[in-house]
Order: sequence, then structure tokens, then C-alpha cells
Amino acid sequence: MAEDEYTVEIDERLCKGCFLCVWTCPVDALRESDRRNERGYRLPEYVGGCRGCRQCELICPDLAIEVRRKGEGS
Amino acid sequence: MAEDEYTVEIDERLCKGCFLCVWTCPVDALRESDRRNERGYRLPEYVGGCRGCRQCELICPDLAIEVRRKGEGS
Amino acid sequence: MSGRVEFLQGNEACAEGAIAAGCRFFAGYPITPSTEIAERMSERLPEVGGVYVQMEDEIGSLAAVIGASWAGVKAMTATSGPGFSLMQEHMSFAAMTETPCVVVNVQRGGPSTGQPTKASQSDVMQARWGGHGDYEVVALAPSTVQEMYDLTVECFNWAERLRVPAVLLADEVVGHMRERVILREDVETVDRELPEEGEEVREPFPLEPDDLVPPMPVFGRGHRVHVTGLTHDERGYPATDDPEVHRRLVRRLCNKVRKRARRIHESVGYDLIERESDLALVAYGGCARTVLEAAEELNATVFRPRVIHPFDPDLVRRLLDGYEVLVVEMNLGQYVEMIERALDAECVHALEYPGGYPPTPERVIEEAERLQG
Amino acid sequence: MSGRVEFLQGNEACAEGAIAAGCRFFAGYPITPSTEIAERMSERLPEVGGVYVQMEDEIGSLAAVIGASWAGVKAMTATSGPGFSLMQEHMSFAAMTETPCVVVNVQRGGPSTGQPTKASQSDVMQARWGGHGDYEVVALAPSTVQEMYDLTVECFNWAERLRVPAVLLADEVVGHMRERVILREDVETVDRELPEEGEEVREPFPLEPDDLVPPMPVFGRGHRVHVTGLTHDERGYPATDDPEVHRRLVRRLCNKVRKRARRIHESVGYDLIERESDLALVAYGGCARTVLEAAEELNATVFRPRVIHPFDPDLVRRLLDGYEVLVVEMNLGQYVEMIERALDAECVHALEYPGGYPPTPERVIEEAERLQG
Amino acid sequence: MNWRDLIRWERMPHILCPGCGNGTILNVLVRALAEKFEAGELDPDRTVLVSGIGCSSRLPGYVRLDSLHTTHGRPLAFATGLKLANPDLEIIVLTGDGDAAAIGGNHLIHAARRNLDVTVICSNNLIYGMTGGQVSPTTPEGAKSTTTPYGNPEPPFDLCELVMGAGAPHVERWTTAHPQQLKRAIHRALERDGFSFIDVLSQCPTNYGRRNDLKSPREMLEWLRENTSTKDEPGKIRIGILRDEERKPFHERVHELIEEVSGDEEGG
Amino acid sequence: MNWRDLIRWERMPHILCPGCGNGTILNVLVRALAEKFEAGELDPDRTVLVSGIGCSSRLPGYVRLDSLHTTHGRPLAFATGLKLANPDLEIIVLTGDGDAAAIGGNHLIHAARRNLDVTVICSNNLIYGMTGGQVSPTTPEGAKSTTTPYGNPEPPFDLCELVMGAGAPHVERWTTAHPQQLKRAIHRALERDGFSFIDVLSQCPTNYGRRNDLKSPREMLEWLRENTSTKDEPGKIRIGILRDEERKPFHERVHELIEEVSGDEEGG
Amino acid sequence: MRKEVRISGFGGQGVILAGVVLGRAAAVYEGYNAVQTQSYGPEARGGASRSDVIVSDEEIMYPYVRRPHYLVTMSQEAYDRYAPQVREDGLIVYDSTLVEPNEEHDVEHVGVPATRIAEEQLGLRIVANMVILGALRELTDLVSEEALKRAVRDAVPPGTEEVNVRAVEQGARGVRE
Amino acid sequence: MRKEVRISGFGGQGVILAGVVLGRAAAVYEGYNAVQTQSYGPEARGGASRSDVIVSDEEIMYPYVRRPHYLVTMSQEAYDRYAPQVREDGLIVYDSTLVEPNEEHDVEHVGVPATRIAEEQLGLRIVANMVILGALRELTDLVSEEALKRAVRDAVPPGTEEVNVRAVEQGARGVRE
Ligand SMILES: Cc1ncc(C[n+]2csc(CCOP(=O)(O)OP(=O)(O)O)c2C)c(N)n1
Ligand SMILES: Cc1ncc(C[n+]2csc(CCOP(=O)(O)OP(=O)(O)O)c2C)c(N)n1
Ligand code: SF4
Ligand code: SF4
Ligand code: SF4
Ligand code: SF4
Ligand code: SF4
Ligand code: SF4
Ligand SMILES: [Mg+2]
Ligand SMILES: [Mg+2]
Repeated sequence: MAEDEYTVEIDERLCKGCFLCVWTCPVDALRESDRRNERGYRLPEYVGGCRGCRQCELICPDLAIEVRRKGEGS
Repeated sequence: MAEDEYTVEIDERLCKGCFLCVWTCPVDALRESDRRNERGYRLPEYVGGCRGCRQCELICPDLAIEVRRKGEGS
Repeated sequence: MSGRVEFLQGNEACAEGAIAAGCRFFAGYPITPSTEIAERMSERLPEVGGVYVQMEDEIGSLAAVIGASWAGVKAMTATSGPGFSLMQEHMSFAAMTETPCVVVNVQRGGPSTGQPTKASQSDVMQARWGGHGDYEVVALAPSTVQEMYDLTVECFNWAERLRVPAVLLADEVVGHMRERVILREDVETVDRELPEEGEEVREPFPLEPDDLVPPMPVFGRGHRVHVTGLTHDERGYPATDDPEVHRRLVRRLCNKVRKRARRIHESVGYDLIERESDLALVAYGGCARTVLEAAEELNATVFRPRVIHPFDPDLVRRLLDGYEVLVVEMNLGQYVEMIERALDAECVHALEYPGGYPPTPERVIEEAERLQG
Repeated sequence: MSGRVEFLQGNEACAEGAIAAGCRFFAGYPITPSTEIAERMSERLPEVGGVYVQMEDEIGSLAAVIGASWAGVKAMTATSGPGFSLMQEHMSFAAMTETPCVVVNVQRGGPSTGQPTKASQSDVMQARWGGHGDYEVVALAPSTVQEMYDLTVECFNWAERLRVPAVLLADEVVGHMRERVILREDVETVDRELPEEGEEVREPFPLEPDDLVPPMPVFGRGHRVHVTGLTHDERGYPATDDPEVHRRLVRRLCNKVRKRARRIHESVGYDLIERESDLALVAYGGCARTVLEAAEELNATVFRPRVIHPFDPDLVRRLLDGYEVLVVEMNLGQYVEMIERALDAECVHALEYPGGYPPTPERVIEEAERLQG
Repeated sequence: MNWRDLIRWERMPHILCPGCGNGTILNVLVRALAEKFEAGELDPDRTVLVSGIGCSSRLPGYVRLDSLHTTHGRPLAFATGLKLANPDLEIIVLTGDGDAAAIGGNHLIHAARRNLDVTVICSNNLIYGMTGGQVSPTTPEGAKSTTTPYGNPEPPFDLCELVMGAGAPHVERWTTAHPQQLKRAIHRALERDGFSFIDVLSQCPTNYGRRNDLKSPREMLEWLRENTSTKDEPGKIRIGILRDEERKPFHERVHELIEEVSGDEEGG
Repeated sequence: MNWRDLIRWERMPHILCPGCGNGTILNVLVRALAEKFEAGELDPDRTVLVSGIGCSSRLPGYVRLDSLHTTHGRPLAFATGLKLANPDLEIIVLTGDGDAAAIGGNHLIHAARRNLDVTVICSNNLIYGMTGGQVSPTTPEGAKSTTTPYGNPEPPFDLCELVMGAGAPHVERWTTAHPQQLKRAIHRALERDGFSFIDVLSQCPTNYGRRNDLKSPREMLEWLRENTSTKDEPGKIRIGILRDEERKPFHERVHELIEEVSGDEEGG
Repeated sequence: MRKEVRISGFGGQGVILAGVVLGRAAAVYEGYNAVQTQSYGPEARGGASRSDVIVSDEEIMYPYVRRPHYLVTMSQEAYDRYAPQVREDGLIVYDSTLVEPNEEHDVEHVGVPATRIAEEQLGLRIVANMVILGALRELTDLVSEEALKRAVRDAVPPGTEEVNVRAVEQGARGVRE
Repeated sequence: MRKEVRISGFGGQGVILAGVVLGRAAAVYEGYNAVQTQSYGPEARGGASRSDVIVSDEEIMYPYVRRPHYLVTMSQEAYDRYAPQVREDGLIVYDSTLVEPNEEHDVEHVGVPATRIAEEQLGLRIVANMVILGALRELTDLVSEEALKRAVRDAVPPGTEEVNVRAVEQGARGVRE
């Protein structure tokens, strides 16, 4: 499998585990994990395959996601 | 001219001289007069020819008009 | 007291008290920390055949309550500071039209949106002075969940007896705490006096009715009355140009409450725990709980009124003259201004305690000691 | 005083005073007997480049005024009792957000719709206590058409100086009468202090600003501030759970007015006509005209405050201690309750005179004579 | 029952100005009511008038029925309480353009949404009459009023569009130049179960006409007659029945719920 | 400008519940704004957020712009003052269904009528979120809330119909399941001179979903996606651009009048 | 000097304006103190209308007219209502076109056919108020003619200054003759 | 006897209900006085949640918990925040599935794997609150087991009475063993 063109970063401090990102991703590049953050919310995780549509970024109610094209600054 | 079938009574205490009755009468059976009531309002007067349409009665803002078919009680 | 023993929130007890008092109509608009009253009413009223309606705002809520009252039904609303502010025009209307109704204000921190979930007693003066014009209301302040029940009943009774708006001046402390409450079955309820059904009432607002309160010609019973917030004569007709009509009307509206101040205080009751001390503590509502505890420690006298309005300066004078008085309130000094009117202002001190919680007993003791030392 | 001599209605003079004070925004809703203020503003403001807008109600009117004030423009509304009741939530909001604004209440007979075209002073306590929560306002009462002009200017100045809502507590007597008025050109106007333009203001609500009043970071100048009616910290951010933040905030909001009580009274001025007598008459607003005349006849001392709120009990004590005091008001006893706090209640008497007109001097003399034995 | 028995004659003549459209509305209303009472379709002892504040809102005070003259803008909120607390009452709300649509706009749209069973007769004289002629939310653009001395810069509401947008099922518009049609409209409104709104374009000669080149009541009625049409004609205001649907009224929904919950057919 | 510069990070995480639609609205809004600022089409120093009270109304407190968090229901009245007093301000009003259409309904319809130049984003979650889940004027019939334990007996508003009935020229409806479209709608609204209303169907998982068989935020979005359509489909809620007209905004009318009267091009 | 004046008539005759003009003349152009009041409200709708003015060289405190020195009246209703209140040493100036004086009122009366003068000599019925005001001034010297005319010019609708000033003059002439 | 109890955890664990049940048991079925309070508002959204109960055989005036005798805690965050406030002679009952106690807090600790018991023995994670409440009762005898069970039956959603009562029993067993 070719290396992803994008990175998907989730700010664990902000995430509240609603999994809307998981719901919206058209390519299932995100999924629920069992990891919890400090406040006890379960976190999503990036499993690869992002196509950079940024839908997860835009829907996240907690502004916790940043999708970046590799090699680009933020 | 045949005698009118209707009487048109104007309660002078109530009339405020707006002449909407005069305006509405389809047969010009009412007209402005120069008589004034106690409060100084000019009064309309009945000049005959009423056809009993009761439009004057219904439009009068001061409930001052009563149209009666002759020989009928009120 | 016989009745069901329950462990309820003050707000829930208030709703139960209303139903026990005969309330069958509630119109409201949610607002923290009073919302549980509306919520419980929405569940309970249909069970007893009553109507719950959530209005578009607080202005409409009190309007609907007044409307229901003129339909002959005991009616209530509940709110908190911001909503109570919006109700003031209709408090004034209810007073003018002599409409029995109950308004619960579960006080939270103000001004403005302030501290929506925290306790306060900063609407005490507003209860009397919030609307325009001269009028009087009855306002009662509960200190326990049981009193949320009992004083709600009292509010209905005084509202009906006097044909006035009655205010339950609660606060978040008692509104949100849970305690044992006996849902009394033996509550005494008072119903407004009605004229004979089917009789046209030609003088619905007589100048000098018995006890200053005329019977209430509610709608739909053939009384054919006109009710207006304008200054009106005995017939209920607008008479806005006659100074004498206005004077007699508003004086009666005030006097029917003012002249009963003592009777209301005595009937609703107050706590007076007299101890051998130069110091008397005064507190009411949720804050009084602290003060009762502190007074025990301090061996000081305590006065806890349940009736906030009408104020009875003579009573206060009789009870508290000669003491150094410390008034403890969750605000920046409101009831204390009334006490100052009754007593020598120099002997009256205040522990002003806004912030969202009553002071601890320790804080009150500290203040009392500072005062005495 | 230099300026144009005019013969105007009090309400018209008020509008002219506002424009002289720099008011460039008026939002209102018509109501008798204040409407002429709106009417004149609708004509005059466009002439001087200002905005007149008639809102959908009084709630919206004061909201728009507060909005305009945050846009950096001096703004005002005018109303009477029923509308003033509707404005109470926003009085409380203006106090909490420290928004300079002026609210004119031309008082008419209440409660409720009452006597729409008749004079009254029955919203005096409402001006201070009408909204929920602890806050303070400045309220001034004019007795002449000239004072309708001058005290409107003072209202703007105190509103801007203290960042508070200021109330012109007028009444139908002075609102509707016509008198000579000098539209002074030399009015001293005060403008709020502003932070440097373009500078982000990180602490718009410092805990202890100079004189307790922080500069006002109006919108559109790059300050990037958040303004809320919730209890807020120095940064303006909601902090509704911290008792200390709330306490410090509301104490400052009240103290910036309370601590200046004397200064405000001295700066705005009051009438004290001392005569050799045991009797002092107290009156304000339209009613004071009667009392000044009666006092001359009675050879009694007169105190006429122009500042109604904040009350200064020390000043009153200093001026009136030792007198038998007769307070004359067009209501059922409001200002007199404040006087009772300051003086020995037994020496304080009231001529309560609702009904739509001030008492005649003869009526006051009669009352004074009855009192004196 | 004769309409004369419905007037509080001891209060007549009323305070309205000469030629005021509110007078015609009063006239038409009492006749419509008398007819309904006469026919036994309504009970005068259970018919209630509710109004706010304004010249139009003074009308209930002249009618010998139970009536509640409330605060400015709020009659529909009071009516909501009356109707829900006693569903047997037949409620007619008399209001003005300012009362209904300026300060009272919110109660208007919510009553329409809920389908509160009341008949609203809005005397729409395009002005605040009672307070002496200030602009109202129905004053035409450019018109003069005491607070629009340079002409009204605000676009007005179409009150019928507004209440229909809020969900009102029965909406009509007539004018005081159409008293017969107005009477029939009131009959229809009283017959409908649910929210009926009648927008009555009306004349305020004192405060609107004078300032807007319509010197007499007659000129104003002439204008109303000429500028309205029961058809969609360009440049004319549409009058007539604008919507007439059936929906269950609010009090029935509420009382059905109560019966269901309380198990009591009588609703307690 | 990067959208990150528009967030008051020191206040994050915000107080909204997990999966709250208001969060998505905040997200979309700050990105739309950042794009406008970046393009030089708007000036951040002159862009102002105004809100009432409710969860949705908390959003301005997280955005690093001038913002006014007012009283429940009144943001549009405050905005009227701001805009008229300083027409250079670009004003965005963030409101909820309760804030805009219950207590605030009157200001909503009057702002629409006047064509006040603001962009209204109404987070319509069909419930009062902030106070714990009471019925709102957009709660569907029969739905459960803490004050409709037996199901809601009231018919809801269609907010878009309501504001169109009041005269609003630019009206769109989207949902939080359509963030891209919502962002474009916000762009359009900011570009329009005049009253723009965006009804955003949004989710309150805590207080609406839980009581109405929509257990998770995802189920709620699924519901929103499935029950809405940009075409008129039976049984579906219509989303999209519902009206897009041009009319002169209110502040321009007022300031033209001022210029005319004062003879001052600058309006004083 | 302190004089109480009541100007009365029915709605539409301009009695309010007449009072305002008189007060303005006194306060702005004569340096007197003057207070004008009137009654508002339902009672002021239709029927009798009145405008009260107090003119004084001292401060005017209580602002309402109690017993007028001068009553100007342009309608029978107003005459009947207010004539009994006039002071014994007072004066009643009435529009003789419209008012029939009553012998019972034992104060000085002067009749001026103000409405007729307005209609016939000025061609404008509605300036009768200024005619009678001119007459009052002439009879009482409450303010100077010059002051009154200046106040008239200030207060009447633009474009009608001249006819109103002429009305004042005609009124004066009417009682001088 | 006057005992202050704080029950804490995160939102959704039912700590409020646990407090209400305890208070109800004491006030309704034991004839004690009891006051239950909790914190409302933004601070109560997400994160730590708590329910305070005071049980006493005398009148309870000041209603808030100052220094708890007993701390029941079902989350680390709550444990960390509230453990330091417990009285020296107090007791901390913690859900050992979720909380790691801290040696620094020198008061008696009892761990109960409430969440595990709820999940494994009752098949319903959300009754962990009743498990730990049962444990508290067993350890403190604050109210009788009977009283507690009756209160549970009153307060839990209809249909879930039995599982909740069993949870109480399992909690008691968990500390008895
Ligand atoms: C709260 C409040 N605000 C304002 C007023 C003053 N007011 C009385 S009637 C009225 C407007 C009347 O206009 P409308 O409703 O159109 O009735 P109309 O007189 O034209 O029939 C106003 C503004 C009031 N009485 N109460
Ligand atoms: C005058 C007033 N009444 C009531 C409230 C209480 N209150 C706060 S927010 C709110 C409703 C919020 O609902 P909505 O506008 O739909 O916003 P949401 O929280 O759902 O986003 C209420 C009733 C208040 N703050 N002020
Ligand atoms: S959408 Fe955001 S908050 Fe929700 S799970 Fe994904 S990253 Fe977390
Ligand atoms: S950017 Fe698109 S493809 Fe990539 S993770 Fe997010 S939603 Fe999936
Ligand atoms: S319509 Fe009535 S009030 Fe008018 S003139 Fe005719 S009778 Fe008189
Ligand atoms: S009833 Fe008809 S015809 Fe007869 S006078 Fe009246 S309007 Fe004319
Ligand atoms: S002011 Fe206008 S609406 Fe009012 S009574 Fe007079 S004409 Fe009718
Ligand atoms: S209560 Fe509802 S609307 Fe409010 S933050 Fe939580 S999920 Fe969002
Ligand atoms: Mg009107
Ligand atoms: Mg909502």
C-alpha cells in the first residue's frame, strides 16, 4: 500500500469521543479506539487511507482534527 | 313620489358628523346638513328614498343610525 | 401533619404544594434554577386534570396565568431573575386587576444572566418594586423543602384571599436541595369569593368592599364584567381622568395588603428564637439555615421571617428593639434596608454575601464576633 | 448660561438636551406621556447625522440602545411606566455589562395602564429595584423644563463617566408643561474613556480599575473583546461558578456608584432652602414645584434633591436631622422610605398624593399644619 | 337577541374620533354577535372579548360581555390562558396593528402556530392611533407619521403573510369599506375551530389621514375601496379569504392529552 | 488568516457536550470567516458576533472577535442598534431555536421585515439545550421533552416559512450533516446585503436524542441526512436555498435619509 | 405681576397653539416667566379643549391655573364650563360668533367676532385663534404687540406667518374699535 | 449522629441518583434528617460529577458538605479532587475498576470493583452506582439494608428495580467477602 498523502491529527485534549469524524469519513480512514483521554472520553484513531476530503475536520464539534497534506506546514 | 317604505333615524347625541353614511348610501338618501348637535358636530339628514339596504346603519362608527321598515318594531 | 413522606427537591415540593393548593393551570418558560417546577407540573397537572402550557416567553406566561385566573382556575408560573424582570408589567397588571395568581421566583445570581445555577437573594426588593406604579404583593421566603410545599400553599391562599399576585421568593439553595417533605393531605385551601352565577355584576370593583377585597366575577358565568388595567371606577369602567377615583382605587389595592401585614405575619408565622444576648441575627430563605446554625453557636437571638412582603416595621420593632442586629443575606443589602426603616439604623448591620452560596456558619460567626468585639 | 432661548415642552427640552450631550442614537417605542421625546428625536437626529429607530417594543428599544452604545455612540430611549417595566431585564444587563446609556421615564399614573396621561412619581423605587440582581443606577429628577434639558445632559455625563444606565426620572408635569428653556451651548459633555484603537484588550474588565470604572472597548476598533451578561472575569469570560469572581464583580458595579453618592449629589446639585422652622419639606420632580411654593408660605425649610439614586443617607442626615420632615410625593410613599432609613422614622411624615396631579400648595400647607398641631 | 342589548349605552358616545374605523368594526361585530346569539350558535355568557391597548383595544369596554382589556401587545397570551383553562369560552381578540404586530408580534405568531381557537380581529389602521400617530409595522413605506417626519424608511408587514408563515389556518382580509363582507367574515371566523385572523384595513382619520393627504374619513374609505381587490390585481391589496383550512385546535389537543393521562373524560 | 487565529484557545475545550451540533457550527463558521478575512472580503476588526442565551449562543465566546452575548431572545434587537449606529460592522447573529423563535420571535420577524443587514445562523436543535431539554417551538409534534412527558401537543414552526412570511429576502436551510454546504451558505449570507437567515437543523444528543430514540450523535446525523432533501420530496424536510432576493438593507435606507436631511454625505 | 390665562374652545380651533404663542411671547420676548399647560388624554378628545398659561415676573412654581384672570373662549361648551372659575376682577374674551354669554357670570366680558373676522377679513377660518389672541393682548397688555407677533411668526406653520400676524392685528383692531 | 457523604464520579455514572437514593433511605425509611445537594451548571457538564448527602438525627441547618466523613468515588478525576477533603477519621470507598488510590491520602480506603461487578455479575454497567452504594452501606451502616433497598425501588426507572436491588446486594457482598 502506497504511503498516505495526508496526516490526520487528533488533539486528544479537545476530543470528546463523539465519533462524528468516524461517521463522516467516506473511506473509513478513522475508527473508534479503546483509548481514553484524561477526561475519560474514548478517542478515535486514524487507520490510514485518508484522501484529504477534510470532512472529518469540518464536522468535528470540538475542533480537534487537523488534516494535513504531507510536507505542508499548517 | 311614493311614500318611503323605510325610516332612517339618526341619534343626534351619538353622531359625530363623519358622513360615512352619506358616502355609503347607494341612493343618496342621506346628505350633509348644516345642523349641529350639542357637541358641535354637523349632522347628516335623511332626504328620502331609502331602499333599506342598511349599509349606512352598518358603517356608522357611532352606532347612531337605525333604519326601520315602516310599521315594524325595532 | 398527615400525608405522604417524600424525599424531594424543593422545586418538586413546590409543584406538589401548588397541586395540593388547588392549582390547575401552569404557564411558564423554562429557566434555571426553577425549571424543575415546570417539569414536574407538566407531568403532574395532566394527571389531576390540569393544564400545563409552555409559553413563548415569561411575559406571555404570566399573561396566560392571569387569563386562566379570570377563567376561574387557580394558576401559577415559576421563573428566576431574568424571567421575573420580564414579568413586571404583568405583576403590575395583576395587582391592578386584582387577579389572584402565584409567581415563584427561584432566585439565582444576578444582575443579568449572572450566575444561572447559583443561589442568590437579590430579587427581594424587586418582588415589591419591580413593576411600575404603587401596588403591594405578598411574598414569602421558604427555608426548607417542606416550606417550599407549605408556603406555596400559603401563596395560593393569600392570593385568593386578597386577590393579589403572591410571590414565592425561593432561592437556588432550597429549590435544588432534596429533603424530607410531607405532602400534607390536610392542607387548608382558600378559594376566592365568587358572585352568584348567572348574575350580571354591575359593580365588580366597589369602592369599599368587605375587607377591602371584592368577590371575583370570573368569566363565563354571566357576570358580564369589563376588566381593565386602566384606572377604573366601581363598574370597572375606565376613569382615567378623575384623581379621586385613582386615589381611592390604588389606596385600596395597597391597603388590602398593608393593613393586613400583622395578620399575614402571624398567620404564616416566623421563627423567633430568643436567647440572652445583645445580638440578634436576621435571615430568611436558604440563607437562614446557616444563620440558625451560627446563632446557636453564638448564643444569639434569631429572627427568621417567612413573610418578606408586606413588611411590618412594628413587628420588627417589637421583636428586635434594643439588639445589635446583624442581617445576613445572599445579596448586597436588600432586606436590611427594610430593617433599617424599622430600627435605629446605627444598630443595624449587614453581612452582604453574594457569590452563589450562603455563607458558612463559621463566616457568620466571624462577622458577628467582629461586630461585637 | 449662553444659548438659544426657547419656549418648549419638557419632553422637547429633554430631546434637545440629549442632542447637546452628544446623543446620536435613539431607539424607542411610543408611550404617553413620553412620546414627544421620540417624536422630536425622529425629527432632530437626522438633522445632526444621528439615527432614530422605532423598535418593535421597549425590550428591543433598550437592547438597541445598548447595542448602539457598544458601537461607540451615545444612545438613549424614553418611555413611561409600562415600558419601563419591560425594560428591566435590560437595565440589569446594562448594569452588568457596564454600558453607558440613558433611559428617560416620564412617569404616569400606575399600576398597569393606570392613568396614561396623568402625572405620577410611582416608579421611583422601580428605577433602582426594577431589575433582578444587585446593581446601582444613577437617577435624576427634573422639576423644570430647564432641568429636563440640563439633567438629561447630566444623565449622559454620569452614564459615560461611570458606565452605568442613567435614568431621567421625569413625570408628566414636567414632561408636558412648556416653559422657557435656554438651550445652552456651553454644556459640559463627558465622553467615556476608550482604549487605544487597534489594540487587543485582554483585560476589559479589570478587578480594580481606576475609580472602579474601566475604559470601554467599543466594537469595531480591533479590541476583540467578549461582552456577556454572565458573571465574567477580568478577561470578560464567563466565570459563573466562582463565588469570588461574582462577589468582586457585583461589588465593584455597585460601589462605583455607591461610593460616589456624595460626589454625584454635590455635582448635580440639590436645593436646600433653610428657614427658621421645625419643619422641613422634602420633594422632587414635578411635585417639588408645589412644595417650594408651600414652604415659602409656611416658612419651612425645603430640601429638593435632583439625584434620587444613589441615595445618600449621610447627606440627608446632615441636612435634615432635627426637623419634623414632611415628604410630599405623587405616589403612595416611595422616596419617604429612603428618608426613613436616614432619619428617625418617627420624625418622618408623608403626604402621599397619587391621582394624576401634584397637590396644590394649599393642600400641602393644610397637611403641614395638621402635622404641627 | 338584539345588538342593542350588547352595548354598554351608559358609556356612549364612545371615545373614538369622528369617522374612526374602529367604530365601524364595533358596529359590525356587535351585529354579528347578536346574530350568532340569536341563532343559538353562541352563548353570550360564555363569549369573551380580549384586547390589548390602543384605540381598537378600547372596543370591548363598550360591549356587554365579559371582557379583559389587558396590556399592550399581549391579548393573545391572556387569551391562551383563558381558553385553555376554560375551553367552553368563545374568545374574540380585538387588537390593532401596533398591538398585534409591533409589541405583540410574538404572541401573534405563536397563537397562530399553536392554532389557538380564537377569532382575532385586527383593526389595521397603519398607524398607532391611541398615542397620536407614530409609525407602525404596517405603515406603508414613505408615509408620514409623527415619528417618520421625513417618510417611513421601513418596509411594512403583510400581516396575512406573516400569520400564514406562522401556520394560521384561517386568514381573511377586509376593510372598513366592506362592512357586509366583514360581518360575514366574522361569522366564518366564529364558526371555525381554531385560529382565525381577520386583517381589517381601517381608517384613522385623525392620525393617519391628516398627515397623508386623506383629509376626511370618506376619502380614506374611498382609498380603501379603490386600492383593494378580491382578485390578484397589480397595485392593489388583495382582500378576501386568503386561507381556510381545518386543523385541530390547540385546546383540543391539550385536553385530549389530559383525558388520556388522567383517564377522565371531563378533563378533570 | 488561519482559522486557528480566530479561536480563544485559552477557553478550549468548550462547554458543549460530546457530539453537539453547535460545535460543528462553530467549526464551520470560523473557517468560513477565516476564508473571508483571508480574501480581504471582510475585516476581522469590524466583524462582530452577537448572540442570545442558550448553548448555541455560547459560541461567540470562543471566537476572537468583538462579541456581545446578550439576553435570551434579544440578540437581533441588540444587533439592530449595533448596525445602525455603525453601519461598517459586519454582524453575525448566533442563536438557537428557543432564542430566535420562542422568546425572540418578535425581534426575528421585525429584523426580517426591516431587512436588517445581518447574517442569522440559527442552531435549530428542536429543543432547549441549555436548560436541560424542554420543548421548543420547533420540537416536532409528539416528541418527548422534559416538559412534554406525554409527547408534544403543539405543532412546530417552520422557521424558514416564518421569516419568509415576515419578508426575509435570503433564506436557507441546512443541517450539521451538511457542513460543506453550510459553509457555502455562510459565505453567501455574508455576501448578501440584507437579512440572511440560515436555519441549521442541528443535534442535541444530550437533551433531544436521548429522549427520542436517537441514542448517539451519529444516529442523529444519520437521521438528519436521511430526512432532508434539497428537492421537494414527500416526508422530507426541504433544505437548500429557499429564497434569494435583493432588497435594500435597512441601514442604507436610514442612512440615506440622514444624508438627505442633514445634507451630510458621511451621515454625520 | 402674575396672571393666569385660560384659552378654550373645541378641538381643531387651535387653542393649544394660541396658548403656546402667548407663553412664548412672554417667556422668550418679554423676559417674563411663563408656563403653558394643557390637558391630555381621552377627556381632551373632541369636546372642550383648553390651553392654560401663567405669566409672571416672579418664578412660577405650582404650574397649574387655578382661577384664571383671563378666560379666552371660542366655544359655548368651554364658556359654560370655565366662565364660573374666572376671578371676580377678571375678564372673559369670547368669540361672539360662537358663544352666547351668560348674564349670570358677573365679570367683565368682551365679545370679539373672531371666527367671522377670520373668515371674512382673512379668508381663513382657522386663524380665529390668532384673532382672539390679538384681542386679548390689546385688552390686557400682557405682552407687547411686537412680542406677540414675533412669537406668532416662530410658532405657526411656515408660509402662514403673514396671515397669522394679520389675524393678530385684526383682533386688536376688533376690540380697539 | 451527623454524617457527611460525598458520592462522586463522571457524568452518566448515576452518582446523583445514588445520592438521592441514600438520602431517601435515610429520610423516608429511617426517620433521619437528610439533605441531598449537587452542583449544577457548566461545571457539572462532563468531567466530575458529585452528589452530597448529609444524614443526621438532628435538624440539618447549613445544608452543604464541608468535610465529608465518607467519600464514594467512581472516577480518578473525582478521587483526585475530593480525597484531600475527607476527614481524618473518614473513609473512602472507591471503584477499584476505575480509580487508582493515592498513598498520600492518609484515611481508610476500601476498594470495590463496582463497575466490574456491574458488568460481569449483573450484565449492566450502569448499575455500578448501586453496587458501590451497597458497599458503602455495608461498611458504614448509615442506613439499614432494608431502607436502602426500598429507596432503590422507589427511585430507579420502573422495570429496573430488581437489577438495582441485586446490585446493592452484590456491592455489600463485595465488601463483606
Ligand atoms: C408597554 C406599552 N408600551 C406602549 C404603550 C403605549 N401605547 C398605547 S396604544 C399604542 C399603539 C396603538 O396602536 P395600535 O395597536 O395600532 O392601535 P390603534 O390605537 O391604532 O387602534 C401604544 C404604543 C403602552 N400602553 N404600553
Ligand atoms: C429571560 C430568560 N428566560 C429564560 C432563560 C433560560 N434559558 C436559557 S437558554 C434557554 C433556551 C435555550 O434554547 P435554545 O435557544 O434553543 O438554545 P440551545 O441551548 O438549544 O442551543 C432558556 C429557556 C433565560 N436565560 N432568560
Ligand atoms: S469528531 Fe472530533 S470530538 Fe468527535 S470523536 Fe472525532 S475528533 Fe473527537
Ligand atoms: S480528510 Fe476525509 S478521508 Fe481523510 S480522514 Fe478525514 S474524512 Fe476521512
Ligand atoms: S355615519 Fe354615523 S356618525 Fe357618521 S355622520 Fe352618519 S350618523 Fe353621524
Ligand atoms: S339603508 Fe341603504 S338606502 Fe337607506 S339610507 Fe341607509 S344606505 Fe341609504
Ligand atoms: S386616533 Fe385614530 S384610531 Fe384612534 S380613535 Fe381617533 S381616528 Fe380612531
Ligand atoms: S445540551 Fe444539547 S445543545 Fe447544549 S451543549 Fe449539550 S448537546 Fe449541545
Ligand atoms: Mg393602529
Ligand atoms: Mg435549541
